[in-house]
Amino acid sequence: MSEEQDIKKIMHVMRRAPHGSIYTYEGLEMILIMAAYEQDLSVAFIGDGVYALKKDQDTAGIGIKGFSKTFMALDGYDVEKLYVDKQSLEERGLTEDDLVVDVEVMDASEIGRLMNEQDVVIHH
Amino acid sequence: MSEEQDIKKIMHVMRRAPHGSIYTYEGLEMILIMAAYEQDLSVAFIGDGVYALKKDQDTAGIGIKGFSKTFMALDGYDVEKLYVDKQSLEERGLTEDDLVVDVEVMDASEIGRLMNEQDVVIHH
Amino acid sequence: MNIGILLKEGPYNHQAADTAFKFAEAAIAKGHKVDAIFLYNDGVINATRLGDPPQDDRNIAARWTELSLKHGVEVLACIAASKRRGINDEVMIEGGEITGLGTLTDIAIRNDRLLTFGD
Amino acid sequence: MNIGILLKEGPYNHQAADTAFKFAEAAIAKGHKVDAIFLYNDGVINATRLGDPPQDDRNIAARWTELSLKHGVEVLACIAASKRRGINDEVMIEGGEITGLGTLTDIAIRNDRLLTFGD
Amino acid sequence: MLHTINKSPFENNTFTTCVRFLQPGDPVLFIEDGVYAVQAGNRFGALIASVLKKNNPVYALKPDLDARGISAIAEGVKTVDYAGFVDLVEEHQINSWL
Amino acid sequence: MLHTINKSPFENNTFTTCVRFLQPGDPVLFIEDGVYAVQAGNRFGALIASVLKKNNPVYALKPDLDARGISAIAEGVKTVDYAGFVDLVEEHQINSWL
Repeated sequence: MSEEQDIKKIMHVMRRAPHGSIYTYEGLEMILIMAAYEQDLSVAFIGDGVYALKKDQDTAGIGIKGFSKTFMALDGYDVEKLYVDKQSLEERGLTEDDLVVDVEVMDASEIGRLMNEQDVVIHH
Repeated sequence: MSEEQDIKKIMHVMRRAPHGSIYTYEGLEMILIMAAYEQDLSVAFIGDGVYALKKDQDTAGIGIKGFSKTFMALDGYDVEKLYVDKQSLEERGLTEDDLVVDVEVMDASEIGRLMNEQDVVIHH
Repeated sequence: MNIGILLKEGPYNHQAADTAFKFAEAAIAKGHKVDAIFLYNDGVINATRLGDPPQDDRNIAARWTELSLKHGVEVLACIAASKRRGINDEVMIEGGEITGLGTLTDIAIRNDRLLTFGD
Repeated sequence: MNIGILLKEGPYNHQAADTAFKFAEAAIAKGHKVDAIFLYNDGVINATRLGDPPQDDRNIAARWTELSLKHGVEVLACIAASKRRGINDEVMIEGGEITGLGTLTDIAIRNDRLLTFGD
Repeated sequence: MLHTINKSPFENNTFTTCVRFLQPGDPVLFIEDGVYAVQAGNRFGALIASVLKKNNPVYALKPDLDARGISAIAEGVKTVDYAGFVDLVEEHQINSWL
Repeated sequence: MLHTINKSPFENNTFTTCVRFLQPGDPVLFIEDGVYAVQAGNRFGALIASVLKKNNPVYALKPDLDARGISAIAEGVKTVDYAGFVDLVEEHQINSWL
């Protein structure tokens, strides 16, 4: 009982495009560590954050290590709640097929409702 | 003659609001040093950059040293070409009377033409 | 109320470090416990003791040391983020410490609130 | 063509340092002279030799040292910006140097181009 | 849940994005460069009014308003100091939009 | 004068601001996160087309496009590598919008 009370709902919100800044990458490093703590983790992709999941990223030319494939590893860490904002995806001319992992595409109001239930929300 | 050829046209473009980041303040420090080198300096205020000139800034509460009054010192350094983008000012509900220094309020196309004549343009 | 703070930008370049400090100060003044300030991304640059700001400016590193020594706030810099940016024990401020992201997770779990300040 | 570069963000946190390096490398390969890289704002953090990035990542500090030693590019950190952020001679990379904004002015005057990279 | 916004809405979309996710009744607090959103008479007045109308209280951090020389603010927006910010955090979980 | 833009137009106004100051004939080069502006089929297509129509050549840095998985780009936009970026800087004075 008290153990269950100790489980916190923590949402990470990815909001930046990859590579232009390190926020998404270091955010992903944070998620991978937190995943070991058996909390109730989720990750929301909003705005330019959806670009982090874009298929076919090849960073060889810019000399920076790519990390889009690391999102595929989240499943193995039991981080399965990946939410993508529908409008952000559509505005950018992307569909679910363009993304490297399976996600739940949701309306902002629905993601907003889930956000509201969190104990901790961290924007990256 | 050859001395005159050495004079470079250098434009500093202020684009950020003050205090939220240091760019405008460190940009101003750069302008004050460059002013001693007798180049053809100008400063353009575009977008949130116009906020740097807003009167009545009182930074005591945020614990950061204010610097809006330093713009008044530019005149003493012979930096007299201060251009403000008309649309940026109007969009923010400001008029020339709201600014700490005398500036030339200009259309974007006019500032763009002046930009185009520069040897060096530095955005802050 | 027990409070953790995540600070994601370095000192002076963004207001984040200032707002985080002002918030922590106000929370302590109201009798709340500020448990820890965790430095991440460029935030780790807050942890260098080599900073030497102008005399008439605030000294942000000294603020963190004060929070640590006077109010028991843990000031913690993420090791991975620190390594990228040249922050290590050699340059660490008094009262500051290098640690891992697991510690941030503990901070998120054990406090009533986790606030983020950044760009 | 003689080129000066103004770099306004620190390593890793923004792509600016990477783009500046890639540009400098390409310019040198084409036979242009990259005269100097001037570090300003958080850009001065590029000048610390204490960085220790993961083995499988690029080492940005080493890139600046290479440009300096191998290609004669001056790597210069603004003293006022450096002091705010804890960069000094103690931690300076090989081939790097602390200097003033007057030097940037000289760079702007003596080169055909001054490029800015930042956030 | 308290939403904080620290970016100027003129240069960056954080405010407009946040509004899409806002649940009825949740307060919004503008801090740092975010406070430019609440300056009276600017073009974000309609968005501020629509947020207030959905029963979302809107606050702005007074020290940040003062630092930017903003004295006239949009109708219905309340100001708080750092102590008031702490009180809001005590009443609500927090969501800091960066 | 060559104008470079390094911000995503979806989150930040740099591109739309730059366009207001652009003189006819001046080239625009998108780099870093700026390259999202030229992805085919997004809502900035009309603005890109209007820039091209005013005889402003539009370029995007290919390594940055590749890094972001963008293969289809708006009609009329040319790509360059870092060497091509250097060539553009040789031909023009530069104005780096940050």
